[in-house]
Amino acid sequence: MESPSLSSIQAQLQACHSKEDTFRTLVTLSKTLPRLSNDEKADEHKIKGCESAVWLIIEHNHTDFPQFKADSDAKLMRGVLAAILSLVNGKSTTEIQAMDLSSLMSSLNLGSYLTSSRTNGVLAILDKISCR
Amino acid sequence: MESPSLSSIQAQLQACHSKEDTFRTLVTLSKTLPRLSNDEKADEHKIKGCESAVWLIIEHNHTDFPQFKADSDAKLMRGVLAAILSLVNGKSTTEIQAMDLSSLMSSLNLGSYLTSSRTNGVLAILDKISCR
Amino acid sequence: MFDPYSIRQEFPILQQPAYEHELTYLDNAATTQKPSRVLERILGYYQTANANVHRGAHFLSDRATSQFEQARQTVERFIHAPENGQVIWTKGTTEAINTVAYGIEHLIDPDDEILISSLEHHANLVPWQQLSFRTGARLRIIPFTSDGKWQAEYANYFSDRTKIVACTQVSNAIGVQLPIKEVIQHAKNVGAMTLIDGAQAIAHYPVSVSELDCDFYVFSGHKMYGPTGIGVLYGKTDALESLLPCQTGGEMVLHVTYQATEFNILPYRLEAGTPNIEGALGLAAACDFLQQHDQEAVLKWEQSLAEKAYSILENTTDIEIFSPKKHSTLISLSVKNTHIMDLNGYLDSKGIAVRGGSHCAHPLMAQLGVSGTLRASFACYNTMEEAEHFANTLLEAIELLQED
Amino acid sequence: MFDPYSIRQEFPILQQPAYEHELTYLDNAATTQKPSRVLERILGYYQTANANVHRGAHFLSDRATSQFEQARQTVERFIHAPENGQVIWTKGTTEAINTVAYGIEHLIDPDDEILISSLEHHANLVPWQQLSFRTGARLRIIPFTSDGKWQAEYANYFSDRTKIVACTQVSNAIGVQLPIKEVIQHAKNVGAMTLIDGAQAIAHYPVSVSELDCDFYVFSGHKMYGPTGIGVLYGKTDALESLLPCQTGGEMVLHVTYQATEFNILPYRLEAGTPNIEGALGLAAACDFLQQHDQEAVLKWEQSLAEKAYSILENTTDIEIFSPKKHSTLISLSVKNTHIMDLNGYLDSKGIAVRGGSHCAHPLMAQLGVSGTLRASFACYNTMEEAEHFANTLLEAIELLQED
Ligand SMILES: Cc1ncc(COP(=O)(O)O)c(C=O)c1O
Ligand SMILES: Cc1ncc(COP(=O)(O)O)c(C=O)c1O
Repeated sequence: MESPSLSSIQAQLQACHSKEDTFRTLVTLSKTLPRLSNDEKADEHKIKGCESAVWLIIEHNHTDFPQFKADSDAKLMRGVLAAILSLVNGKSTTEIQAMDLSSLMSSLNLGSYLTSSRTNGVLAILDKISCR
Repeated sequence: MESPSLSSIQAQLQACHSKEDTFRTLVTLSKTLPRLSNDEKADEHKIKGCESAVWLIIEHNHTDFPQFKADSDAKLMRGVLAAILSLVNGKSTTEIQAMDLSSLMSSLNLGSYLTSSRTNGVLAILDKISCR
Repeated sequence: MFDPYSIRQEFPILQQPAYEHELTYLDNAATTQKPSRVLERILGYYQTANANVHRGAHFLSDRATSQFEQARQTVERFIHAPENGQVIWTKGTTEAINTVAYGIEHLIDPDDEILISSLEHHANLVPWQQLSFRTGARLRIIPFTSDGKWQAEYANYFSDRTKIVACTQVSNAIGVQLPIKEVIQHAKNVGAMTLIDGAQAIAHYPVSVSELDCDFYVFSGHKMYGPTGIGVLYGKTDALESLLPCQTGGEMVLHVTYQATEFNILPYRLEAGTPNIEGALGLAAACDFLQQHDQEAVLKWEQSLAEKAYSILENTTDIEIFSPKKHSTLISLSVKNTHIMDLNGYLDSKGIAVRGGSHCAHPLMAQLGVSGTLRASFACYNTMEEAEHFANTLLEAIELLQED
Repeated sequence: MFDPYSIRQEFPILQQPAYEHELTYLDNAATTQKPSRVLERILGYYQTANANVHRGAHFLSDRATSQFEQARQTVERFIHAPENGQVIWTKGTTEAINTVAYGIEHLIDPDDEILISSLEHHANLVPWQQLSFRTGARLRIIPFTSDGKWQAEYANYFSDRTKIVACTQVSNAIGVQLPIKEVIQHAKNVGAMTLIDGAQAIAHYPVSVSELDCDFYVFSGHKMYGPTGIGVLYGKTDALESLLPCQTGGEMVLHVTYQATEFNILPYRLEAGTPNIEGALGLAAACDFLQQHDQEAVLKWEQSLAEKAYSILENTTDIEIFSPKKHSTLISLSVKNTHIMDLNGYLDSKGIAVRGGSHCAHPLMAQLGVSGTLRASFACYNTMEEAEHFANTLLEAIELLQED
């Protein structure tokens, strides 16, 4: 399945008017996130502090445009990861460093899937993504 | 000055209808308590945990009727000591051991001069007096 | 039958919606809600009595001190402490356990052994582990089965090297009761000290520390309808006296010079600094709340809720239930091929609050062979409808999440 | 001029009588009263948001967690912490100091030196003394005069052996401010760590930890219009990271096996167990309360109250005043041939709450040559009439008690 664009993800999440809508949308989004291979799910790529397992890989490939890949064993988290990656994939390191990721995240209407930061470890993910 | 009797002390304290009355009565009572000599105010007779210094001596004199003497550097405490000693002086060890000192104390209408137990160390005094 | 509806009136928080649903609060093993009288006690304290306790000599400090010490006596009576002054106020269970683990360090030799069960919360594990690291003593784990049975001959574990045995009364992760009376007896036979973690028991079971005859018993206010930030370390007088204070400062001293400090008598010796006065009063009010109801009937009710959820779910393929069907006040389970946090998220979206995860018990999760469980835990204010609603919604969630 | 009468409206407790008198509460250095908004914050939390924080994933736990972490940020902003996560919740000042004194033990050598001032509260003395006993390091006392001047050449005290300097910002016993900026500078010159005890400063003075540039700054909620049972350990990130956690258990771990425990990141690493959530929220509300008023004007007012009492009393034979006439928010004194506790008792019988005693500062009392002092300490809600009433009633008490 092709990765949906940021604007499409934004539109889908914005259209959610209840926690149940958001839940279903994230589950749907989770299906768009390509799976990592078992090799890629190595401990070194694991993000600490999440209740679900999260792996995040940043490939630089000698370009200025890092490639982000992520996976989780939980669907909700895969949905959240799909949303996060849509914010940064295709952007240059300089662009990403200039982004205010956490306020961009808030604009995604993910509600409490972001506030309980220690539960889902989203903060740790953003930290790693922000390339600083 | 002669030590007033328990019943006179009880009457005086019972007649107090305000904290100020009790204050003045205790100051008056303090004058009835004989001073200890400097020798008697030895560290071994000092009660721990009082904000004012309190010394308490129990003389057994080979009789079954212990003699209690006490002093303090604070007048309020001397008044309280006069009241306490009136409860036990002249009584035999057996009688004293059978007394429920803390409820007897409560009956003296001393109010909060007893409740803030750690401030004036009354509990520690009663403990030592109760001869157990 | 017991009537939870009248009790609910005392809990204003349960009357509010969660999103567009009614709130179904089934996360009581994490923390309970507080009845109005606990809140009124805190409020009343601040509106009529607040002062620093003990050292003052004025109208308010007399009031505050006597209310504070009465609260201690209320708790002492609540757990049937044999003497006054055996309840030490702590921040919670965790601080109480740490106070003991630090306080007995000076008594521990490198060839001593420290025993805990395999069902412990991290709070009753990590402090002992760190103590064993500091002293060289060996930390040994008594392997209990998940239904609370001795897995091995206890004689293999208890010996004259055993210095202290720390064991939970009820597992927070899987709700099972451990045979603490036996544990305490075995410990006594070898002359070891005992600490019982009552965090999960105190809201449900009548507790008598004099009957148990353990050296230490610990629990948190917030899990028994009381406030956060307050808990209890009960100890036998000589056991408490053997502890080196882990915190020093005001209140816990009698006399201080630059060269030496003389510590105060119990219970103050183990209570450095200004205590959590409102917390102590709130906890005492929570004891009153618990005692005002028929504790036996409440317990039966809570167990019947867990059993109801159990019977709805037990025959579903893919569901594995770790908590006992009977005599548990919670249900704890996992679902094959479905992530706990996804189930948790779906239930939440329907206003149902449960807890998914490892419940601060990583080694127990490893023993069970799961990374976490989903736990619904019941309190006196939960209704049969809520238990059913939880179970049925969980079935819905499984269907939805296993769709593809 | 500043108007305390409108502020008094926020403090219901001040409206009640003490015995048959109006209550005159001048024991604010022991603990302050709480404005309604602090009580409403606690109540509101329990009525709409209560849940255990961090690990949960449901409606209430999201609310509780975000309110709890917002409270942390409120306090961080209040003291101008340079980064987020530098405020650690503790039970109070005492626990905060103990956390540091325990946490740096692994960094202390027997030939190191620990410096404190001669004006410390036991809370900022006994933990360092006990640390020196445990490590063999030398505890050295910088002798300050009672008006806050260096008594000796500082060079005699600060050296490359100095490991940590712990100093109070304001003396609780005699109200004097210490030159903490200089103390911190001298400490930095020799590479020593610094801890400032802000317990008596935080309710009166604007505090910027980034300007002070100390390693640690500690204070209690209950002395700044907040609840009991909550306080703050602020630390620079690397300073906090150097601390070994003195309590272990839930919340402060990332992963636990029987063999090893991986600790969590800051601030959680130093916050074992369920925190005092209501306390944190109440403390944040107290910061809001303080910031809503003109802090400069409040301070001037409080100082003018102390100065008024000072000028009424200063020319009385037998009275010795230990606090400064200006720039103090309290007055601390003794009376020749008259016991502090008797004066205290008389004032109390008139409804005036002050504190008599050694103020948890035995060595300072020895330095002053008294066994205790009588202290009236002022807060934003005290009036000029109260300051005068205190001073005049004290004169009455002296007359009465010196009668014979
Ligand atoms: C200067 C100072 N430091 C420390 C403390 C101890 O504070 P707490 O009892 O709140 O821990 C106090 C309180 O009396 C104080 O005045
Ligand atoms: C069995 C058990 N022990 C200890 C604790 C720790 O309690 P607290 O976080 O209140 O200190 C808990 C709480 O989750 C528990 O369930």
